[in-house]
Amino acid sequence: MIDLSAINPILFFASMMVAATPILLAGLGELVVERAGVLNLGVEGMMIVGAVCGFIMATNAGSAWVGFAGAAIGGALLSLIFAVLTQYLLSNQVATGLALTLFGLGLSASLGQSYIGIKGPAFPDWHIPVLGDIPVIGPIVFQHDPIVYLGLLLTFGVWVFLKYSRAGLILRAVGENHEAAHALGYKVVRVRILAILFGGACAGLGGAYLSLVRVPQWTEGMTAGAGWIALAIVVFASWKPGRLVLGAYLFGGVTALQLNLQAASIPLLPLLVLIAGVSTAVLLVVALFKPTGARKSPLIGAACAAAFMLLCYAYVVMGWPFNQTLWLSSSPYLATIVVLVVMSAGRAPGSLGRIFHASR
Amino acid sequence: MIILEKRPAPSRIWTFATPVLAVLLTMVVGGVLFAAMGKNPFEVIRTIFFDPLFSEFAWFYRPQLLIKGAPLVLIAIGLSFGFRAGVWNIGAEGQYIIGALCGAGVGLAFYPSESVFILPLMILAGAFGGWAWAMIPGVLRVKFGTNEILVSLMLVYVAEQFLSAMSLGMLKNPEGMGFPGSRNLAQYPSATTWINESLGLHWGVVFAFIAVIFAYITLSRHIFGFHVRLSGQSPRAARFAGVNPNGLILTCMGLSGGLAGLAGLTEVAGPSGQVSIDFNAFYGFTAIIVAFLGRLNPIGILFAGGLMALTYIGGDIAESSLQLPSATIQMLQGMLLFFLLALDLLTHYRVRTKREAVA
Amino acid sequence: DGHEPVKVGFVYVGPVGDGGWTYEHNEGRLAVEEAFGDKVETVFVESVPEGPDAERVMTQMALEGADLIFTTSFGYMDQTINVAAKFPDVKFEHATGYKRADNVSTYSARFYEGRAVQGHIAGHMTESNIIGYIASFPIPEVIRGINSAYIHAKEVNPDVEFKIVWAYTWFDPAKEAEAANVLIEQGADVILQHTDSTAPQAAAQAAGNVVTFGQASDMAEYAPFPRVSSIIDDWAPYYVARTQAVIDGTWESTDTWDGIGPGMVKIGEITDAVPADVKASAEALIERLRTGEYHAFTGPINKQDGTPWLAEGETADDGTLAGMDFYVEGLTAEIPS
Amino acid sequence: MTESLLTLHGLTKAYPGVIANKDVSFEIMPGEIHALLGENGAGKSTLVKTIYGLVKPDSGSMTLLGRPFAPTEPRMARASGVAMVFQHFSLFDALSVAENIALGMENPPPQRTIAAQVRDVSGKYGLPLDPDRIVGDLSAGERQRVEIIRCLLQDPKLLIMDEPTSVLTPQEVEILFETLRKLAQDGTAILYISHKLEEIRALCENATILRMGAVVGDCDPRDTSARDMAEMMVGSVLHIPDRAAKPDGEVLLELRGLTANAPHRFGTALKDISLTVKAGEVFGIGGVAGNGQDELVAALSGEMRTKAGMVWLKGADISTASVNARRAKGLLVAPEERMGHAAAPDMTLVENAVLTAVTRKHLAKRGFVDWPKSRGFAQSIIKTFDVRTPGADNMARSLSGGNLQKFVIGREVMQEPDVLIVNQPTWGVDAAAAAAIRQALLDLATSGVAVVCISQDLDELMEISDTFAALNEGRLSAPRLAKGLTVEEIGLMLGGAHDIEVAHV
Ligand SMILES: Nc1ncnc2c1ncn2[C@@H]1O[C@H](COP(=O)(O)OP(=O)(O)OP(=O)(O)O)[C@@H](O)[C@H]1O
Ligand SMILES: Nc1ncnc2c1ncn2[C@@H]1O[C@H](COP(=O)(O)OP(=O)(O)OP(=O)(O)O)[C@@H](O)[C@H]1O
Ligand SMILES: [Mg+2]
Ligand SMILES: [Mg+2]
Repeated sequence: MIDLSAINPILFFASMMVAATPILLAGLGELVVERAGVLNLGVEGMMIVGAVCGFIMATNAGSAWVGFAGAAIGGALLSLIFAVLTQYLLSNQVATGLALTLFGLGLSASLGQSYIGIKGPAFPDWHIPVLGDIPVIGPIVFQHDPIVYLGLLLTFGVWVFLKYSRAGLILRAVGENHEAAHALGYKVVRVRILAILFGGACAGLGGAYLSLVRVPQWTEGMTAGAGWIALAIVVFASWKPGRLVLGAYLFGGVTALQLNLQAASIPLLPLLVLIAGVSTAVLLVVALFKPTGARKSPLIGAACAAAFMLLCYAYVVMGWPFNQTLWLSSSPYLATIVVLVVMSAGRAPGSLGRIFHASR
Repeated sequence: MIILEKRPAPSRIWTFATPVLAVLLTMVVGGVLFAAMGKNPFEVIRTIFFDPLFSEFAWFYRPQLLIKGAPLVLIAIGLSFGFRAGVWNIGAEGQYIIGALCGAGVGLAFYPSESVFILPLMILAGAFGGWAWAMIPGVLRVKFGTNEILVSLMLVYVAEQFLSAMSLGMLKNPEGMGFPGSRNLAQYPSATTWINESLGLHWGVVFAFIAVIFAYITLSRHIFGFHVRLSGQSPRAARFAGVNPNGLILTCMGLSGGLAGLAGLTEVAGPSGQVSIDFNAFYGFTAIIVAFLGRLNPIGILFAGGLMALTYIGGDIAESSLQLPSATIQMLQGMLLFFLLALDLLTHYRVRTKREAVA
Repeated sequence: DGHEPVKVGFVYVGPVGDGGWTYEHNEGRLAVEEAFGDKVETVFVESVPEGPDAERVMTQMALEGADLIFTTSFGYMDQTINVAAKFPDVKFEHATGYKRADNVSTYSARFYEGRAVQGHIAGHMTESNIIGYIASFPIPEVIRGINSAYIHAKEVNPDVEFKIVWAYTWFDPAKEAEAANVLIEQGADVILQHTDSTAPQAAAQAAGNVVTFGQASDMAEYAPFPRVSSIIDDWAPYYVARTQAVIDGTWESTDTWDGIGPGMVKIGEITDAVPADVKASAEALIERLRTGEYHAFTGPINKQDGTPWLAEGETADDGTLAGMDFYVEGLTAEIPS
Repeated sequence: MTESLLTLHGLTKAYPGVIANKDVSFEIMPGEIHALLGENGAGKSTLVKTIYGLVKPDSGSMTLLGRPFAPTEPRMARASGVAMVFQHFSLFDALSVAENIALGMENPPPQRTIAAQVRDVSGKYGLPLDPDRIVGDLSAGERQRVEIIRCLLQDPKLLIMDEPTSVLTPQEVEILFETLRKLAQDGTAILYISHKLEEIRALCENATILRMGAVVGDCDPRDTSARDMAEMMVGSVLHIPDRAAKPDGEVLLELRGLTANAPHRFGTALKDISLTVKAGEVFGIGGVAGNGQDELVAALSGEMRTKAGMVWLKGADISTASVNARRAKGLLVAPEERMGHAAAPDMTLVENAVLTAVTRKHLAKRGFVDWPKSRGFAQSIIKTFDVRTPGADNMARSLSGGNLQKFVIGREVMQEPDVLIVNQPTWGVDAAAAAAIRQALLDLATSGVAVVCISQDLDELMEISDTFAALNEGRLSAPRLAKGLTVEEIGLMLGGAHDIEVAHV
């Protein structure tokens, strides 16, 4: 009934890793910022400034690496505005972040005016020796450009930093309860500014990945909402680096999948019937293995899935009008919502978004 | 050394002085920027900030300020209730779209019959659409504790897909040669939201002013407004005062969604005229900025909406008459926001310089 | 010679830096400046949303003395008509629309003629017999392009299969890159696109052996391979001619739908990556289209469901083409509705 | 003659509108347990924050072990051997005990070493604590231990404690005092702030008394009566609450087997609580924080709804009635936490008056708040209860804790309740204010109101209650007549309260 053979899983997973990288990088920066207790909604603005700075530096220096360095600096410089406004001038973080996005979009367009239509320097993939030749795993994991690995490495680094380092502990403390951290003598504002700059640099890298690797070209507005997705996956990840990777891959994966389904013209409704059927079965089995008292939620889940299956089936059978493309293109966002509902989001850092002012 | 002292109560004088000062600062810094670009700074500043109000063609621009500002104010008023209560609906853009689709859908369903009931029905449908779309994040938050910021944001993208699908599908103008977009509702007498086009008056403008007055009275005089403010400041105290937190979340979500939907409908059946793939123009997101610029205060929002509209219209004039790139206008707007936000400090804090104490 | 320069306004839907649709219109504007020098003054406003903003910007241009205003997006149609009614002395030119008035002309390009050439080359070049197509929105313009490309690919290669991805955007580099990658992964070795960024070119280049065509602009930076040719909107001759008409006082409301012949659609250089015989046959096709000897939609052609559309030797009429909402026989996917 | 550990010379610190410390000088000897006494807002916290480097004095100086001492940040103070337990907890809920402790140390060893040290020190001083637990899950007493152990691990020369006992059980207080005495014997000086004068008398050997920022005297608490000390603090003669009426009215409030699940993960479930309170009776409920007090108050106020038939007011079942419906019927509540629960800090006193009084005082007509009338009500509270504030339009946050508490209690009392529930009515409130509040409660009972007073201050309960019961792990002991109860009997009723680690989670 459903022919999935046109989709090559190896290539699919490989492209998922690439699609996830820009939002992973930007999300990682925002994760650190939010763990320090600051909500910077200006990710989109910092990404696009990173994209243009990276492109300008790379074309002038003829090296993509220089471009990435420039992007990190550009993103960090823009985030400095946010840092000064929110940390010294105590402005509202939500509004300042939104203003930063607006400003960043304008700034990037101004900076990039004479770089439109130019091709950037090449940035070849690494074919990692030995590992890259492993069947299946090799092409999926070990044949990418260096930034894919940089993103993963950075995530690992942030995880270690937050979990094991003293500075990471202080950062978490500042985000959790800035008054207590201040009472213990930690420099709340300084820690936050550093975190914001790191966030800006990461967002810049994410943007440059678009303009130097993914697209690669400079065009106005080219981030097209990636910054907002990065913000979403931070909450999705419950502020944990490990789950951030999961979130980025999930989003990248669903995006790639919907295009794959479209290209292979696989009908969506029968596929949904199939998925809902499988979920019903899985949930029923789960319920069977749970103690009697804990069966309620899997059973409710199974009932919902079964109802959904019937609904889709009725749709197929009755041949009612159904806009396949609409639902496919919405699927990454709907999937995010569903996952958010199913996995209860963790606890936000205690001081997130609150203004800190110490009187002495 | 500069130190900040929190004022016992926000300063009244600075509340009014900071926006003026921020605009002046933006003019100065923007002027420097324009001079650096080789433009005459005085001319540019005059074009952006004064021409829409006082130039030879002000008779045309002044009504345009209403048209441009009304949806911003209407949406921002709704959002301000939620933002005050700690309910973060940042998906007004999606509610705006769905409201417009529902309202336009009702109107188009009656085409071409004429009746005085069509417009009221459309208005109801528009508000209902926005309300319903906002209820999704609201109910998910209440039932499952799902983060409403994210869900409402994700639903913007879904709404945009719906908009594409509708303007290419169900709502497509059958006489439109296959092009996307609906019939023109502004030209359908029973459905148009225009009241007087040359005065810039349509139902959205009327609703915006009603919303401002309604919000002002509610927030300052009514117990509901008191509960909204209380919930944002101290959720526990609000519970103690008898506020049902879930009810409040749903009410605020619904109110902001409903007003956004209303804004969408009045826009689509008036100034915009038709449902088209991207008629939404970011009003929902810009309104968030307007809400904060207005300090979540109804009167403040009215002025903030007007100021934003002014920079948009003045910006377009500067673009066409002085050939300023639109990116520069965007930067100028960003700068204005930065200054407004930064100077707000003076409202809440007293700035003092203090000699370093002898240790 | 004393009298004021003619003022020409342009309303753009995107930024002039989009590298595609708006960029090409702006090239046309620059050509007008070039051609007339001091005799004209051009003004433009970019990124104008379709809706009340567009109407305001047009009015403002008219108020400030524009003599001729080009409104360069389909979505400006009703606004153009409204403003034109208020300024009977100002001439308006609306791109891709169908509503006209005494002072409103419409103009558009027969892009599908270029698509025919692309399909021809693509059908020859594909080895996997899978051609990927990145489509933007399911509107007649795009559907026409798909049909035209498919007919001419099939003509030279009966085994050819089209895989179509709807991106629902004119311009989103990241999404276009993804779509291109997906098509390549599913076996396409030729990618046609009806979206404006060069991301698909880059994806093809990275993949190594995939053929692409420039769209909306030449995308020459990816020549000679993967970009083996391109279709370019060239608005310059039209804009110059219409400005000249205003200067001469000979401007009249018209409906222009020009193709390769008058030069509104240009085929970018076919590179040496295309075998000489294919290049030759493609150039012959261009020549036949240019002279009007051949119409890109010439029967026999059936609709997708098998019902006949054009009989042997019959050519499509402009009305059907303008509102085309069906696939031709052989295409397997469905048009989203 | 030993050299003094810390000497303060003429410390002065002014805040806008108040001089928090005025020319304060005194000295602390090594191994001395030194009390710092004063009313709310007398400047005690400001003074100790100066010593800890958090507040920079406008003038004056300090010497530590004969050398000038001017810490500009807590880090410097810690390096010099000063440690501090804050009045308001300075802990991080989401972090573990060990992480919290590491944050309070200058050069912390690796987490594993800290964990070992914590076990070590907690064993030595009898303060059991698991280093791996998340602080958010701990009870108030356990959190206090985290703060103390954090200080002890640094081997401080001077340990500052700002109101450390307000959340501890008598047993825990006893353990804490043992610990402090041991520390003092080892030569650590302790600067101790508390409003509980009996504790000061039991622990301290020296006391400095502040009034309006200035030192007004010192004494040896061991041979000065609590009453004398209180009068030195206040500067006037203290009034002791007196009690006139005897409860013999009808039953106004009744709980019948009140049972409820914990409202959140860190809460306590209520188990089968039954009691009756008559008109004119003061029913005292003792027990350690975290044993269900908050939940009991929530179940009474209506913030937490219970099954039908559990809460009865004047013979009617109100278990499912809303907060305001209960108020309308005459059941009023003053919860423990003033800032953010009983009152909204960023709202004016007028608005805070409306917060609970809108129903009973008819402050709104058809939903529209009558602000002039509300202002009048707020002003009458301020006047009647002697709330020290420039005016009713000031923000609640600008009041000191004691004054805000007077306002909150006054707000409920002046609504003429039939039943009033108060939780910790005098927590952190100075002696004079506390006496005034207790008197108000007694007057209310005299006028025929049923009063339920939940408190951790047993002295307070003994002073005002007619009936006493203890709350332990969500269960209420059988009520006893308060008169004649001995400390041992109360200890038994509190039953196992010292073992609060297992008491909830
Ligand atoms: N950060 C500050 N800004 C302004 N005024 C302050 C500040 N901190 C304290 N004050 C003022 O200084 C005075 C002394 O406050 P402090 O906190 O030292 O009192 P306290 O003796 O600790 O009171 P309590 O017994 O209630 O804890 C108060 O009147 C208060 O208004
Ligand atoms: N940051 C601040 N700005 C202005 N005033 C402050 C500040 N911090 C504290 N105060 C003032 O200090 C006084 C005492 O503060 P503190 O926190 O010590 O309260 P308190 O009286 O001790 O009550 P509690 O015992 O409940 O803590 C209050 O009057 C308060 O207004
Ligand atoms: Mg205090
Ligand atoms: Mg204090």
